[in-house]
Amino acid sequence: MKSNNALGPSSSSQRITNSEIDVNDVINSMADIEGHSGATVIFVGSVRNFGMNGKVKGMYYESYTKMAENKIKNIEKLAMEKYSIKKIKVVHRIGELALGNNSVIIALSTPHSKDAFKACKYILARIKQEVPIWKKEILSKGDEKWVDGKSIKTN
Amino acid sequence: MKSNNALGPSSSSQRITNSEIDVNDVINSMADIEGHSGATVIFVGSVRNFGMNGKVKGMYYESYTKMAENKIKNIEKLAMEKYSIKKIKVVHRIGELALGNNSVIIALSTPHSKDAFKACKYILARIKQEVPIWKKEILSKGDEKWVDGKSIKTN
Amino acid sequence: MTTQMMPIIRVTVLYFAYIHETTRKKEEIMELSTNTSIKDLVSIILTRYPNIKNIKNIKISVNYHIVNSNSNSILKNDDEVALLPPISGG
Amino acid sequence: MTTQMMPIIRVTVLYFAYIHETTRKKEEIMELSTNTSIKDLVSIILTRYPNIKNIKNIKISVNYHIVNSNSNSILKNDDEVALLPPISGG
Repeated sequence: MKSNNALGPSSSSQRITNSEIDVNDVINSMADIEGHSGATVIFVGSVRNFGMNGKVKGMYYESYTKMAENKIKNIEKLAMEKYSIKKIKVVHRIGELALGNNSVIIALSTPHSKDAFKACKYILARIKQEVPIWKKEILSKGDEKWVDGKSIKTN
Repeated sequence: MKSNNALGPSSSSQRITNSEIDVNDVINSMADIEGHSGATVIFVGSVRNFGMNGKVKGMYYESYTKMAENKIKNIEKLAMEKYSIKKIKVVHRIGELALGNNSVIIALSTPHSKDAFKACKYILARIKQEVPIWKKEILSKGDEKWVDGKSIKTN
Repeated sequence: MTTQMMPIIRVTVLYFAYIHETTRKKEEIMELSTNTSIKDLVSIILTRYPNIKNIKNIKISVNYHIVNSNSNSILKNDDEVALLPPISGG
Repeated sequence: MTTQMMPIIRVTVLYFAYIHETTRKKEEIMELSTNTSIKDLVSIILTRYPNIKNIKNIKISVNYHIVNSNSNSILKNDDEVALLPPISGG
Protein backbone atom coordinates (compact mmCIF):
# COMPACT_ATOMS: atom_id res chain seq x y z
CA MET A 1 0.00 0.00 0.00
CA LYS A 2 1.12 3.53 -0.67
CA SER A 3 1.97 6.09 1.97
CA ASN A 4 0.05 9.35 1.98
CA ASN A 5 0.74 10.70 5.40
CA ALA A 6 1.47 14.44 5.24
CA LEU A 7 -1.64 15.97 6.78
CA GLY A 8 -0.83 18.19 9.73
CA PRO A 9 0.75 18.07 13.16
CA SER A 10 -1.08 15.20 14.81
CA SER A 11 -0.78 12.82 11.86
CA SER A 12 1.57 10.45 13.67
CA SER A 13 -0.98 8.91 16.01
CA GLN A 14 -3.49 6.23 15.08
CA ARG A 15 -7.08 7.11 14.25
CA ILE A 16 -8.09 3.49 13.67
CA THR A 17 -7.23 0.93 16.32
CA ASN A 18 -7.85 -2.72 17.02
CA SER A 19 -7.42 -2.19 20.77
CA GLU A 20 -9.62 -0.79 23.48
CA ILE A 21 -9.88 3.02 23.37
CA ASP A 22 -8.17 4.54 26.41
CA VAL A 23 -10.77 7.20 27.22
CA ASN A 24 -8.84 8.54 30.21
CA ASP A 25 -5.71 8.92 28.13
CA VAL A 26 -7.60 10.85 25.45
CA ILE A 27 -9.21 13.14 28.00
CA ASN A 28 -5.97 13.77 29.85
CA SER A 29 -4.41 14.81 26.55
CA MET A 30 -6.94 17.68 26.40
CA ALA A 31 -5.46 19.30 29.56
CA ASP A 32 -4.17 22.79 28.85
CA ILE A 33 -2.34 24.47 31.73
CA GLU A 34 -1.81 27.63 29.68
CA GLY A 35 -5.56 28.16 29.40
CA HIS A 36 -5.80 28.61 25.62
CA SER A 37 -9.13 26.83 25.63
CA GLY A 38 -12.08 27.21 27.96
CA ALA A 39 -14.26 24.39 26.70
CA THR A 40 -13.69 20.71 26.01
CA VAL A 41 -16.36 18.51 24.46
CA ILE A 42 -15.99 14.77 24.21
CA PHE A 43 -18.24 12.36 22.36
CA VAL A 44 -17.96 8.65 23.06
CA GLY A 45 -19.95 6.17 20.97
CA SER A 46 -20.48 2.71 22.42
CA VAL A 47 -22.21 -0.55 21.53
CA ARG A 48 -25.89 -0.39 22.43
CA ASN A 49 -28.00 -3.45 23.25
CA PHE A 50 -30.58 -2.62 20.59
CA GLY A 51 -29.78 -2.09 16.92
CA MET A 52 -31.27 -1.82 13.44
CA ASN A 53 -32.14 -5.54 13.49
CA GLY A 54 -33.33 -5.98 17.08
CA LYS A 55 -31.55 -7.08 20.24
CA VAL A 56 -27.80 -7.01 19.94
CA LYS A 57 -25.13 -8.77 21.97
CA GLY A 58 -22.08 -7.32 20.21
CA MET A 59 -20.83 -5.47 17.16
CA TYR A 60 -18.15 -6.17 14.59
CA TYR A 61 -16.43 -3.18 12.95
CA GLU A 62 -14.36 -3.33 9.79
CA SER A 63 -12.49 -0.48 8.10
CA TYR A 64 -10.55 0.32 5.00
CA THR A 65 -7.91 1.41 7.44
CA LYS A 66 -5.51 3.43 5.32
CA MET A 67 -8.30 5.40 3.64
CA ALA A 68 -10.17 5.80 6.94
CA GLU A 69 -7.06 7.26 8.59
CA ASN A 70 -6.67 9.74 5.72
CA LYS A 71 -10.34 10.70 5.81
CA ILE A 72 -10.34 11.27 9.57
CA LYS A 73 -7.16 13.35 9.35
CA ASN A 74 -8.79 15.47 6.67
CA ILE A 75 -11.99 15.91 8.71
CA GLU A 76 -9.88 17.01 11.70
CA LYS A 77 -8.06 19.51 9.49
CA LEU A 78 -11.30 20.97 8.14
CA ALA A 79 -12.82 21.19 11.63
CA MET A 80 -9.71 22.92 12.99
CA GLU A 81 -9.98 25.55 10.25
CA LYS A 82 -13.74 26.00 10.66
CA TYR A 83 -13.77 26.22 14.47
CA SER A 84 -10.98 27.53 16.69
CA ILE A 85 -9.86 24.11 17.85
CA LYS A 86 -6.82 24.08 20.15
CA LYS A 87 -6.54 20.35 20.77
CA ILE A 88 -8.17 17.43 19.02
CA LYS A 89 -8.12 13.65 19.19
CA VAL A 90 -10.29 11.26 17.18
CA VAL A 91 -10.08 7.46 17.42
CA HIS A 92 -12.33 4.76 15.95
CA ARG A 93 -12.01 1.18 17.11
CA ILE A 94 -12.51 -1.81 14.83
CA GLY A 95 -12.85 -5.55 15.42
CA GLU A 96 -15.26 -7.38 17.69
CA LEU A 97 -16.82 -5.25 20.45
CA ALA A 98 -18.99 -6.27 23.39
CA LEU A 99 -21.99 -4.34 24.76
CA GLY A 100 -20.90 -1.04 26.24
CA ASN A 101 -17.48 -1.12 24.55
CA ASN A 102 -16.48 2.20 23.06
CA SER A 103 -16.34 2.30 19.27
CA VAL A 104 -15.40 5.94 18.73
CA ILE A 105 -14.14 8.94 20.66
CA ILE A 106 -14.02 12.57 19.50
CA ALA A 107 -12.36 14.97 21.94
CA LEU A 108 -11.55 18.61 21.29
CA SER A 109 -11.06 21.91 23.03
CA THR A 110 -11.85 25.45 21.89
CA PRO A 111 -11.87 28.89 23.54
CA HIS A 112 -15.70 29.00 23.65
CA SER A 113 -18.26 26.28 24.42
CA LYS A 114 -20.50 26.87 21.39
CA ASP A 115 -17.67 26.09 18.97
CA ALA A 116 -16.74 22.96 20.93
CA PHE A 117 -20.25 21.47 20.62
CA LYS A 118 -20.55 22.48 16.96
CA ALA A 119 -17.14 21.07 16.05
CA CYS A 120 -17.80 17.78 17.82
CA LYS A 121 -21.14 17.29 16.05
CA TYR A 122 -19.59 18.30 12.73
CA ILE A 123 -16.84 15.69 13.06
CA LEU A 124 -19.26 12.95 14.07
CA ALA A 125 -21.55 13.75 11.13
CA ARG A 126 -18.67 13.69 8.65
CA ILE A 127 -17.33 10.41 10.05
CA LYS A 128 -20.74 8.84 9.43
CA GLN A 129 -20.81 10.29 5.89
CA GLU A 130 -17.27 9.78 4.63
CA VAL A 131 -15.10 7.37 6.58
CA PRO A 132 -14.97 3.80 5.18
CA ILE A 133 -16.03 1.85 8.26
CA TRP A 134 -18.73 -0.82 8.35
CA LYS A 135 -20.46 -2.50 11.23
CA LYS A 136 -22.18 -5.82 11.61
CA GLU A 137 -24.65 -6.45 14.40
CA ILE A 138 -24.13 -9.68 16.30
CA LEU A 139 -27.73 -10.37 17.24
CA SER A 140 -28.96 -11.97 20.44
CA LYS A 141 -30.93 -14.57 18.50
CA GLY A 142 -27.69 -15.81 16.95
CA ASP A 143 -27.30 -14.41 13.43
CA GLU A 144 -25.23 -11.47 12.25
CA LYS A 145 -26.29 -8.62 9.98
CA TRP A 146 -24.36 -5.83 8.30
CA VAL A 147 -25.94 -2.51 9.14
CA ASP A 148 -27.56 -0.90 6.12
CA GLY A 149 -25.54 2.30 5.92
CA LYS A 150 -25.22 5.34 3.71
CA SER A 151 -23.38 5.60 0.41
CA ILE A 152 -20.07 7.40 0.97
CA LYS A 153 -20.54 11.11 0.39
CA THR A 154 -18.07 12.68 -2.00
CA ASN A 155 -17.51 16.37 -2.48
CA MET B 1 -29.72 25.87 57.00
CA LYS B 2 -32.65 23.67 56.06
CA SER B 3 -32.43 20.37 54.29
CA ASN B 4 -34.29 19.97 51.01
CA ASN B 5 -32.68 16.94 49.54
CA ALA B 6 -35.31 14.65 48.00
CA LEU B 7 -34.70 15.08 44.28
CA GLY B 8 -34.04 11.78 42.55
CA PRO B 9 -31.64 8.87 42.63
CA SER B 10 -28.28 10.64 42.37
CA SER B 11 -29.03 13.31 44.95
CA SER B 12 -26.50 11.97 47.46
CA SER B 13 -23.38 13.09 45.61
CA GLN B 14 -21.99 16.61 45.59
CA ARG B 15 -22.71 18.96 42.69
CA ILE B 16 -20.64 21.78 44.20
CA THR B 17 -17.12 21.01 45.34
CA ASN B 18 -14.12 22.86 46.69
CA SER B 19 -11.74 20.21 45.37
CA GLU B 20 -10.32 19.43 41.98
CA ILE B 21 -12.86 17.72 39.67
CA ASP B 22 -11.80 14.13 39.01
CA VAL B 23 -12.59 14.02 35.29
CA ASN B 24 -11.49 10.41 34.91
CA ASP B 25 -13.72 9.33 37.76
CA VAL B 26 -16.72 11.11 36.22
CA ILE B 27 -16.09 9.54 32.82
CA ASN B 28 -15.56 6.07 34.23
CA SER B 29 -18.92 6.39 35.99
CA MET B 30 -20.56 6.66 32.53
CA ALA B 31 -19.45 3.11 31.59
CA ASP B 32 -22.45 0.88 30.84
CA ILE B 33 -21.64 -2.78 30.23
CA GLU B 34 -25.30 -3.58 29.60
CA GLY B 35 -25.35 -1.24 26.59
CA HIS B 36 -28.43 0.82 27.52
CA SER B 37 -26.82 3.89 26.01
CA GLY B 38 -24.91 4.31 22.77
CA ALA B 39 -23.71 7.88 23.19
CA THR B 40 -21.89 9.75 25.93
CA VAL B 41 -21.25 13.49 25.72
CA ILE B 42 -19.04 15.29 28.20
CA PHE B 43 -18.55 19.02 28.54
CA VAL B 44 -15.64 20.32 30.59
CA GLY B 45 -15.30 24.05 31.25
CA SER B 46 -11.90 25.34 32.29
CA VAL B 47 -10.20 28.62 33.17
CA ARG B 48 -9.14 30.43 30.01
CA ASN B 49 -6.25 32.88 29.87
CA PHE B 50 -8.43 35.65 28.44
CA GLY B 51 -11.61 36.92 30.03
CA MET B 52 -14.17 39.72 30.03
CA ASN B 53 -11.61 42.13 31.45
CA GLY B 54 -8.48 41.14 29.54
CA LYS B 55 -5.64 38.75 30.34
CA VAL B 56 -6.41 36.43 33.21
CA LYS B 57 -4.13 34.42 35.49
CA GLY B 58 -6.79 32.71 37.56
CA MET B 59 -10.44 32.65 38.52
CA TYR B 60 -12.30 32.71 41.83
CA TYR B 61 -15.69 31.00 42.01
CA GLU B 62 -18.24 31.51 44.76
CA SER B 63 -21.61 29.78 45.14
CA TYR B 64 -24.73 29.87 47.24
CA THR B 65 -23.97 26.20 47.74
CA LYS B 66 -27.19 24.81 49.14
CA MET B 67 -29.33 26.59 46.55
CA ALA B 68 -26.89 25.76 43.74
CA GLU B 69 -27.03 22.07 44.66
CA ASN B 70 -30.84 22.16 44.59
CA LYS B 71 -30.90 24.01 41.28
CA ILE B 72 -28.47 21.61 39.60
CA LYS B 73 -30.42 18.60 40.89
CA ASN B 74 -33.58 20.10 39.42
CA ILE B 75 -31.92 20.81 36.06
CA GLU B 76 -30.69 17.20 35.95
CA LYS B 77 -34.21 15.98 36.70
CA LEU B 78 -35.73 18.13 33.93
CA ALA B 79 -33.05 17.04 31.44
CA MET B 80 -33.59 13.37 32.31
CA GLU B 81 -37.31 13.76 31.61
CA LYS B 82 -36.80 15.75 28.41
CA TYR B 83 -34.10 13.52 26.90
CA SER B 84 -33.67 9.78 27.42
CA ILE B 85 -30.73 10.12 29.78
CA LYS B 86 -29.43 6.85 31.22
CA LYS B 87 -26.55 8.23 33.32
CA ILE B 88 -25.72 11.76 34.37
CA LYS B 89 -23.14 13.55 36.48
CA VAL B 90 -22.79 17.32 36.93
CA VAL B 91 -20.16 18.96 39.15
CA HIS B 92 -19.19 22.63 39.51
CA ARG B 93 -16.03 23.57 41.35
CA ILE B 94 -15.71 26.70 43.48
CA GLY B 95 -12.78 28.49 45.14
CA GLU B 96 -9.58 29.72 43.54
CA LEU B 97 -8.68 28.09 40.20
CA ALA B 98 -5.52 28.37 38.12
CA LEU B 99 -5.36 28.58 34.32
CA GLY B 100 -6.55 25.36 32.73
CA ASN B 101 -8.22 24.12 35.93
CA ASN B 102 -11.64 22.62 35.33
CA SER B 103 -14.56 24.60 36.74
CA VAL B 104 -17.46 22.46 35.57
CA ILE B 105 -18.16 19.03 34.13
CA ILE B 106 -21.40 17.77 32.59
CA ALA B 107 -21.37 14.10 31.60
CA LEU B 108 -24.33 12.10 30.40
CA SER B 109 -25.27 9.12 28.28
CA THR B 110 -28.31 8.48 26.10
CA PRO B 111 -29.32 5.81 23.56
CA HIS B 112 -28.79 8.20 20.61
CA SER B 113 -26.11 10.80 19.96
CA LYS B 114 -28.44 13.67 19.03
CA ASP B 115 -30.11 13.59 22.44
CA ALA B 116 -26.74 13.47 24.20
CA PHE B 117 -25.54 16.68 22.54
CA LYS B 118 -28.87 18.43 23.05
CA ALA B 119 -29.10 17.43 26.71
CA CYS B 120 -25.54 18.54 27.44
CA LYS B 121 -26.10 21.97 25.85
CA TYR B 122 -29.44 22.31 27.63
CA ILE B 123 -27.87 21.64 31.03
CA LEU B 124 -25.00 24.05 30.41
CA ALA B 125 -27.39 26.80 29.30
CA ARG B 126 -29.60 26.34 32.37
CA ILE B 127 -26.61 26.33 34.72
CA LYS B 128 -25.59 29.71 33.27
CA GLN B 129 -29.15 31.02 33.68
CA GLU B 130 -30.24 29.67 37.05
CA VAL B 131 -27.51 28.38 39.32
CA PRO B 132 -26.25 30.89 41.93
CA ILE B 133 -22.53 30.84 41.14
CA TRP B 134 -20.36 33.91 40.61
CA LYS B 135 -16.87 34.25 39.23
CA LYS B 136 -14.19 36.85 39.70
CA GLU B 137 -11.35 37.21 37.23
CA ILE B 138 -7.90 37.43 38.75
CA LEU B 139 -6.26 39.61 36.13
CA SER B 140 -2.65 39.42 34.97
CA LYS B 141 -2.13 43.12 35.69
CA GLY B 142 -2.95 42.49 39.34
CA ASP B 143 -6.54 43.51 40.08
CA GLU B 144 -9.61 41.35 40.39
CA LYS B 145 -13.01 41.87 38.80
CA TRP B 146 -16.34 40.15 39.27
CA VAL B 147 -17.68 39.03 35.91
CA ASP B 148 -20.75 40.96 34.88
CA GLY B 149 -23.28 38.15 34.65
CA LYS B 150 -26.96 37.64 33.96
CA SER B 151 -29.84 38.15 36.35
CA ILE B 152 -31.07 34.77 37.62
CA LYS B 153 -33.85 33.53 35.39
CA THR B 154 -37.00 32.45 37.20
CA ASN B 155 -39.85 30.48 35.74
CA MET C 1 -48.28 50.00 83.82
CA THR C 2 -45.94 47.25 82.50
CA THR C 3 -43.56 47.67 79.59
CA GLN C 4 -44.70 45.28 76.83
CA MET C 5 -42.00 43.27 74.96
CA MET C 6 -42.23 43.61 71.16
CA PRO C 7 -42.12 40.06 69.67
CA ILE C 8 -39.23 39.61 67.28
CA ILE C 9 -37.96 37.07 64.71
CA ARG C 10 -34.41 36.35 63.61
CA VAL C 11 -33.56 35.89 59.93
CA THR C 12 -30.20 35.13 58.34
CA VAL C 13 -29.27 37.42 55.45
CA LEU C 14 -26.60 36.32 52.96
CA TYR C 15 -24.61 38.56 50.61
CA PHE C 16 -22.86 37.17 47.54
CA ALA C 17 -20.15 38.22 45.08
CA TYR C 18 -19.73 41.99 44.70
CA ILE C 19 -22.48 42.64 47.24
CA HIS C 20 -20.44 41.29 50.17
CA GLU C 21 -17.63 43.60 49.13
CA THR C 22 -20.09 46.46 49.76
CA THR C 23 -21.59 45.10 52.95
CA ARG C 24 -18.16 43.90 54.15
CA LYS C 25 -19.78 40.74 55.44
CA LYS C 26 -21.03 37.54 53.84
CA GLU C 27 -23.86 37.01 56.26
CA GLU C 28 -25.58 38.48 59.25
CA ILE C 29 -28.50 37.72 61.53
CA MET C 30 -31.15 40.44 61.62
CA GLU C 31 -33.74 40.85 64.34
CA LEU C 32 -37.06 41.98 62.90
CA SER C 33 -40.53 42.59 64.21
CA THR C 34 -42.88 39.65 63.59
CA ASN C 35 -44.84 41.34 60.85
CA THR C 36 -41.91 42.24 58.57
CA SER C 37 -42.54 41.54 54.88
CA ILE C 38 -39.95 40.69 52.23
CA LYS C 39 -40.44 44.18 50.83
CA ASP C 40 -39.81 45.70 54.29
CA LEU C 41 -36.59 43.70 54.73
CA VAL C 42 -35.26 44.75 51.32
CA SER C 43 -35.92 48.34 52.30
CA ILE C 44 -34.12 47.88 55.66
CA ILE C 45 -31.11 46.34 53.89
CA LEU C 46 -30.92 49.16 51.32
CA THR C 47 -31.11 51.75 54.08
CA ARG C 48 -28.31 50.05 55.99
CA TYR C 49 -26.15 49.57 52.86
CA PRO C 50 -26.91 52.48 50.53
CA ASN C 51 -23.99 51.49 48.30
CA ILE C 52 -25.82 48.42 47.00
CA LYS C 53 -26.47 49.43 43.41
CA ASN C 54 -28.66 48.08 40.62
CA ILE C 55 -31.10 46.47 43.00
CA LYS C 56 -33.29 45.68 39.98
CA ASN C 57 -30.72 43.14 38.79
CA ILE C 58 -30.42 41.56 42.23
CA LYS C 59 -32.73 38.65 42.95
CA ILE C 60 -33.97 37.85 46.44
CA SER C 61 -34.32 34.28 47.68
CA VAL C 62 -36.05 33.07 50.81
CA ASN C 63 -35.11 29.55 51.85
CA TYR C 64 -33.51 28.89 48.44
CA HIS C 65 -36.51 30.01 46.40
CA ILE C 66 -36.52 33.22 44.38
CA VAL C 67 -39.21 35.63 45.55
CA ASN C 68 -40.48 38.96 44.32
CA SER C 69 -38.56 41.72 46.11
CA ASN C 70 -41.81 43.72 46.40
CA SER C 71 -43.63 40.83 48.01
CA ASN C 72 -45.81 41.54 51.05
CA SER C 73 -45.30 37.98 52.32
CA ILE C 74 -44.34 38.01 55.99
CA LEU C 75 -40.99 36.55 57.01
CA LYS C 76 -40.79 33.82 59.65
CA ASN C 77 -38.26 33.12 62.36
CA ASP C 78 -35.15 31.29 61.01
CA ASP C 79 -35.83 32.21 57.38
CA GLU C 80 -32.71 32.39 55.23
CA VAL C 81 -32.75 35.37 52.90
CA ALA C 82 -30.13 35.94 50.21
CA LEU C 83 -29.24 38.79 47.86
CA LEU C 84 -28.20 37.26 44.54
CA PRO C 85 -26.48 39.53 42.02
CA PRO C 86 -26.36 38.48 38.33
CA ILE C 87 -24.74 35.04 38.07
CA SER C 88 -21.79 33.85 35.99
CA GLY C 89 -21.34 30.13 36.54
CA GLY C 90 -20.12 27.62 33.97
CA MET D 1 6.30 -15.16 -36.80
CA THR D 2 6.92 -14.49 -33.08
CA THR D 3 4.21 -14.59 -30.44
CA GLN D 4 3.90 -11.11 -29.03
CA MET D 5 3.46 -10.79 -25.24
CA MET D 6 0.47 -8.67 -24.26
CA PRO D 7 1.72 -6.11 -21.71
CA ILE D 8 -0.12 -6.42 -18.42
CA ILE D 9 -0.53 -4.51 -15.16
CA ARG D 10 -1.36 -5.86 -11.73
CA VAL D 11 -3.88 -4.09 -9.53
CA THR D 12 -5.02 -5.03 -6.04
CA VAL D 13 -8.80 -5.16 -5.61
CA LEU D 14 -10.28 -4.95 -2.09
CA TYR D 15 -13.77 -6.05 -1.04
CA PHE D 16 -15.38 -4.77 2.16
CA ALA D 17 -18.24 -5.68 4.47
CA TYR D 18 -21.06 -7.64 2.81
CA ILE D 19 -19.23 -7.60 -0.53
CA HIS D 20 -16.45 -9.90 0.69
CA GLU D 21 -19.12 -12.33 1.86
CA THR D 22 -20.21 -12.50 -1.80
CA THR D 23 -16.74 -12.63 -3.29
CA ARG D 24 -15.53 -14.95 -0.50
CA LYS D 25 -12.28 -13.04 -0.40
CA LYS D 26 -11.20 -9.71 1.04
CA GLU D 27 -8.65 -8.94 -1.64
CA GLU D 28 -7.17 -10.27 -4.81
CA ILE D 29 -4.60 -9.25 -7.39
CA MET D 30 -5.94 -8.94 -10.91
CA GLU D 31 -3.84 -9.00 -14.04
CA LEU D 32 -5.21 -6.58 -16.61
CA SER D 33 -4.17 -5.34 -20.00
CA THR D 34 -2.38 -2.01 -19.89
CA ASN D 35 -5.26 0.00 -21.27
CA THR D 36 -7.93 -1.12 -18.80
CA SER D 37 -10.12 1.74 -17.57
CA ILE D 38 -11.89 1.97 -14.21
CA LYS D 39 -15.16 1.33 -16.01
CA ASP D 40 -13.66 -1.81 -17.65
CA LEU D 41 -12.46 -3.14 -14.28
CA VAL D 42 -15.86 -2.63 -12.66
CA SER D 43 -17.40 -4.55 -15.52
CA ILE D 44 -14.84 -7.39 -15.14
CA ILE D 45 -15.57 -7.58 -11.39
CA LEU D 46 -19.34 -7.67 -11.91
CA THR D 47 -18.96 -10.42 -14.51
CA ARG D 48 -16.81 -12.47 -12.15
CA TYR D 49 -19.11 -11.88 -9.15
CA PRO D 50 -22.65 -11.53 -10.53
CA ASN D 51 -24.06 -11.69 -6.99
CA ILE D 52 -22.76 -8.20 -6.18
CA LYS D 53 -26.01 -6.26 -5.92
CA ASN D 54 -26.89 -2.57 -5.80
CA ILE D 55 -23.74 -1.50 -7.58
CA LYS D 56 -25.18 2.03 -7.68
CA ASN D 57 -24.71 2.30 -3.91
CA ILE D 58 -21.18 0.94 -4.02
CA LYS D 59 -18.41 3.52 -4.37
CA ILE D 60 -15.12 2.76 -6.09
CA SER D 61 -11.83 4.09 -4.79
CA VAL D 62 -8.46 4.09 -6.52
CA ASN D 63 -5.51 4.67 -4.22
CA TYR D 64 -7.84 5.89 -1.43
CA HIS D 65 -9.68 8.41 -3.60
CA ILE D 66 -13.29 7.94 -4.65
CA VAL D 67 -13.63 7.82 -8.42
CA ASN D 68 -16.56 7.65 -10.80
CA SER D 69 -17.31 3.99 -11.56
CA ASN D 70 -17.97 4.95 -15.19
CA SER D 71 -14.61 6.68 -15.50
CA ASN D 72 -12.53 6.04 -18.62
CA SER D 73 -9.31 6.79 -16.70
CA ILE D 74 -6.75 4.07 -17.33
CA LEU D 75 -5.47 2.06 -14.37
CA LYS D 76 -1.74 1.82 -13.64
CA ASN D 77 0.39 -1.00 -12.34
CA ASP D 78 0.14 -1.37 -8.52
CA ASP D 79 -3.04 0.66 -8.24
CA GLU D 80 -5.20 -0.26 -5.24
CA VAL D 81 -8.87 -0.40 -6.12
CA ALA D 82 -11.60 -0.90 -3.50
CA LEU D 83 -15.32 -1.60 -3.62
CA LEU D 84 -16.93 0.36 -0.79
CA PRO D 85 -20.51 -0.48 0.13
CA PRO D 86 -22.59 2.04 2.13
CA ILE D 87 -20.76 2.88 5.35
CA SER D 88 -21.93 2.73 8.95
CA GLY D 89 -19.15 4.03 11.17
CA GLY D 90 -19.60 5.93 14.39
